[in-house]
Amino acid sequence: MSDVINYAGLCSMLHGATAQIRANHEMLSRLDAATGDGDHGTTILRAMEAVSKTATEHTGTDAKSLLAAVGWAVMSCDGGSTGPLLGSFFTGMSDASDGVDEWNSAKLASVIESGVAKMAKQSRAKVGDKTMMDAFLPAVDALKAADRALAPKAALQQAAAAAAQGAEATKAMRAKFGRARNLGDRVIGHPDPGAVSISLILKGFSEGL
Amino acid sequence: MSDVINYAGLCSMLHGATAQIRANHEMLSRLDAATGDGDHGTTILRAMEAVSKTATEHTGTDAKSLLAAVGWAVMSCDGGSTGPLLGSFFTGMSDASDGVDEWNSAKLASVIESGVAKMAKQSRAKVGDKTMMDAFLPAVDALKAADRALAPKAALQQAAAAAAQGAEATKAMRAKFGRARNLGDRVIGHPDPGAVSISLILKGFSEGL
Amino acid sequence: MKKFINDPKNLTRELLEGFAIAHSDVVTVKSEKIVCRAQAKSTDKVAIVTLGGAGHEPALSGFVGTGMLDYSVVGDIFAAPGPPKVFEALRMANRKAGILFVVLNHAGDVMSANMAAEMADKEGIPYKMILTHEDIAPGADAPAEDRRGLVGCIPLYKIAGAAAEAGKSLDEVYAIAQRFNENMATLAVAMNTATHPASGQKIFELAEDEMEIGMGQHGEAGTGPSKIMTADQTADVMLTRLLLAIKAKAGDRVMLLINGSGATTLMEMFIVLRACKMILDAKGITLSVARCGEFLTVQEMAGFQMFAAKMDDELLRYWNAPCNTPSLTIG
Amino acid sequence: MKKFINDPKNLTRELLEGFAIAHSDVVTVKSEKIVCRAQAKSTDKVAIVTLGGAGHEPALSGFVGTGMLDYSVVGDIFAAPGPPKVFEALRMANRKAGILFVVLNHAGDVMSANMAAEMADKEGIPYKMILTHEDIAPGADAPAEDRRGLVGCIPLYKIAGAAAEAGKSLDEVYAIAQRFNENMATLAVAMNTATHPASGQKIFELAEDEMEIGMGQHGEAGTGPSKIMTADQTADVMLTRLLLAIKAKAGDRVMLLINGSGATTLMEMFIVLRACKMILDAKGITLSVARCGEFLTVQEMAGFQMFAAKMDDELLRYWNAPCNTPSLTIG
Ligand SMILES: Nc1ncnc2c1ncn2[C@@H]1O[C@H](COP(=O)(O)OP(=O)(O)O)[C@@H](O)[C@H]1O
Ligand SMILES: Nc1ncnc2c1ncn2[C@@H]1O[C@H](COP(=O)(O)OP(=O)(O)O)[C@@H](O)[C@H]1O
Ligand SMILES: [Mg+2]
Ligand SMILES: [Mg+2]
Ligand SMILES: [Mg+2]
Ligand SMILES: [Mg+2]
Repeated sequence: MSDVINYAGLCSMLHGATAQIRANHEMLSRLDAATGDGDHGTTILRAMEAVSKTATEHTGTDAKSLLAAVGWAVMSCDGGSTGPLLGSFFTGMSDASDGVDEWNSAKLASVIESGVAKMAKQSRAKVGDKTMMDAFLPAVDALKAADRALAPKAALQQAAAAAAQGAEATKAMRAKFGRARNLGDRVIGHPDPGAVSISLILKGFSEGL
Repeated sequence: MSDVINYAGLCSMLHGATAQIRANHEMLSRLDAATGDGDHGTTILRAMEAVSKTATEHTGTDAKSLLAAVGWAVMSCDGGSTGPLLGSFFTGMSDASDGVDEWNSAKLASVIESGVAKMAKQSRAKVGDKTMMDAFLPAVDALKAADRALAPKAALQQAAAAAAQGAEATKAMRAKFGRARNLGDRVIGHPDPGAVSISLILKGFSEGL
Repeated sequence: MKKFINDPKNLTRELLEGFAIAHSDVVTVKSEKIVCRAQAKSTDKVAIVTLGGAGHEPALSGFVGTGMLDYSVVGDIFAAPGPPKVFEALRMANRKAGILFVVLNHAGDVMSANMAAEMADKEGIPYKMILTHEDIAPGADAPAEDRRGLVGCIPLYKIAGAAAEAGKSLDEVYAIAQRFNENMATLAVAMNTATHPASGQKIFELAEDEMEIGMGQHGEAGTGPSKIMTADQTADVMLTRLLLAIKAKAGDRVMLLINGSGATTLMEMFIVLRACKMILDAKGITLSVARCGEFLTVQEMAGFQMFAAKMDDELLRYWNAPCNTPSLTIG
Repeated sequence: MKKFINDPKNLTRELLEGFAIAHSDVVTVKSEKIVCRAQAKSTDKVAIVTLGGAGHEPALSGFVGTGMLDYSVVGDIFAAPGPPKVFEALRMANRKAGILFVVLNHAGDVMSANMAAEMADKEGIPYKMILTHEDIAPGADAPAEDRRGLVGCIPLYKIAGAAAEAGKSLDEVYAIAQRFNENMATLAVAMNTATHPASGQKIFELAEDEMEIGMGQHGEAGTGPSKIMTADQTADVMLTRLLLAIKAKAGDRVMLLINGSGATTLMEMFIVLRACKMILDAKGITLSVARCGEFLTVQEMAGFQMFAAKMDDELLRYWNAPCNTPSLTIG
């Protein structure tokens, strides 16, 4: 198990995430049908297909420019709020991935933290608001807390586990953002589709490596 | 049983017809729901209420001016085709009721024949076309064939019977006019609401006397 | 019934009152059911008069105003106004220049119009009657009385109105309108029924997977239900029949209207128009005028009327002439 | 699903193609989803730019043209366009005179707008952003982020557009638009649901005898269902709340729009407007502008948005100034 992520590794991380969404988009739309308007699976799949397409077609071999291109491609998907949110995540990863082209666990943590921080600016949601942040924020904490000796793949596994827990926890929540917000108590018992997507994306990252 | 109809008799003839329609308008709308658009009862009731209102309020005591006013009032009802048709009937009665103000059976027959003739100009329908004419035309024949010694009330009873038979016969017909026309075979088995109305109006005429 | 109304008895009066409030600068309502211009046209120009039932808003009264109608006589919901009202309007419009009297081919309208016309004859009111019956549902060569007057009356008002505004004589206005009348065709399609706002009853039924081409303006049956088709297929079937009916060939110029019946969205009308344009391009026919919108509706019925007309320089000039009415403004 | 469409994937592209065919004299579509004027406005005048999802036709792009919008960026059905497209439009509109950037308060729109604005800042493109959030369903004094942008953006385009046309500076145009923005309020009511044209799903459910006041533009729940009321009762409940929200009192002048959501007929809108007029008369408030029609729809949803704004001489002058767009022409 390699202890750094290079450009090729980054690409397979991204493809791994897309694979997870491809396998689960119908389930994600069903979840959104319960708490929103039933299109989240379609939207997030469109976004992740754009991620893989960009990774495949990108010329150049540096993480920074690839992730910038990925962020731009995701934002170009006309995906309501999902496009800007997920797009900022990748753009934020790009911002932090300057110079260094071989990421160890520490660097990976800081890159993902920067992505989530950028997304948080648009999101304004905290843990407990029943959004993607309920998966992302615990994942970042897990990465930061992870043993520095741990290989990136293992660190990502812990992050994905934390995200999955966070997504599971959204079942108990009322939504403070998005369409689910208008449904009040009616969404209690249903997990937030966006949070589930994020946990799948992180799972895909680790499996891609 | 008086053997002539004077102005007062004419008025009660008209009120008698209205009474029949008042008692049956819901049934007539149900019939129209099967063969048309379900409003015939409402329309014909509106027309006959206008007839009675005019008969009650009319100043002057000659049949000609009363029937002209009645025809105008009926035509003013905005009743699709029913207004012009029934309106012409009364206008035609007015045309023929000149001078003579006491009608014997012969005069009554010619007055009603003139009304139906005027209506026929607008109608263009023949017996067998599943319209009001299927009630009116046999009624006119009955009046003309009626024994001249017969009192008007009795003559009208025969006319009403002939009209009722004619209306009954429309059950077997396909419609050549009106909305029912577009329904083709689907109206077979249903009597024509307009024909039924006319038979009720003639029944009311005789009962009014 | 799921409509924002009060007592169904007052539908026509109340809607006309609201109409007059919304458009007081352009129209006024006289003697309860006669809609006319706020500023009357000079009487040395031909007047355009029409009649028809309510419930088809914005038709017909939404087209009263400069460059189009002078008088519109309104009946009850889906029911023609009575001859006396129509006669009253002809009297109001009476002028030496004469009246073009536009009648849609529906039994009640025709009877009221004919009887009003007889009355006008007695008073020597100069008019010419034109009957629109451009529906091709029963077949383009079916007898005229079988072919209903659909949305085609509205572009006809526009063209006749422009000719009248231009000071043409009654004979000239009639000739121009009649030429347009003979070169136009409409075919309707319905996908969902509508509720009669007075009776509360559905005016027809269609299965969940069915549509019906040829459906009339009051739920009169068309050429029978068929399975739902895509927008492109529907446009192809309908436009092909229409182009045949107006004998349009390569090099010709046509006007197309996609007239929404009520619940069909502008989004869908645009998608249908796009399909029509591709068909016309393939045939080498020029699309000189194209409009999507609700001109003559059937309450909340889902569906549309596709209208096509063969145009020439003069007809195009009159179509493009300025008009200012509540529901059509060409500046 | 009962709609005249083709592959749902192509809805936006196809409808914009048809839109451009119907209105080629007024608009063109650039880089697939940016609608702009056929003849660009002189660059020494402030440009008006907006963005929003499709499926609300004629909104928003139906109001691109002389006197109103310069650029409208279209997203997918009910989904905001992505920041890059919006930025592209801001670049196209870029000019010394500056851009008034009108954004409706919906999560996706606001995120895209903010990110596009950041990009514009980096390039030093001069603009001012104005956020419409005139929905009073959550209460007139609810926090701004809870109040959605509804039909009010459209009269705002008209007034800002007229001020820009008149050569006002960006600060002036912004000030005028903001004054209108602060004096307007909208309340929506729904009676029947609509079908999402891409997913084919109903966007909400209402019982046969129910309506819902406060229903949003995408089926977002309102103040809960209530039994169906008459037009007069509905107008009373809604207008009373709106007049309170804009603090209209005797002697004031107001604009009213009755904006049909899709399946609600012009007949009903006129009946509702009539009721509103009676209420205003009783309160001594002047109805200076009244319009009924479909400006911003929600597919074939039955219902309407009632819009009210307090007007003054300047706002009225800009409202009445000429404009020529596909869906609003003031001569
Ligand atoms: N402010 C926000 N921050 C983070 N995530 C959000 C926010 N608003 C919405 N979301 C996420 O978006 C998801 C819905 O996405 P999607 O269905 O694609 O968009 P839409 O709601 O426009 O249909 C929700 O499940 C939620 O996780
Ligand atoms: N040309 C005609 N001649 C005689 N009667 C007719 C004609 N056309 C229609 N009718 C009568 O009108 C009746 C329907 O009347 P009504 O329902 O009031 O009018 P509408 O069809 O406009 O709703 C039919 O039952 C038929 O008897
Ligand atoms: Mg969704
Ligand atoms: Mg969505
Ligand atoms: Mg009927
Ligand atoms: Mg509509």
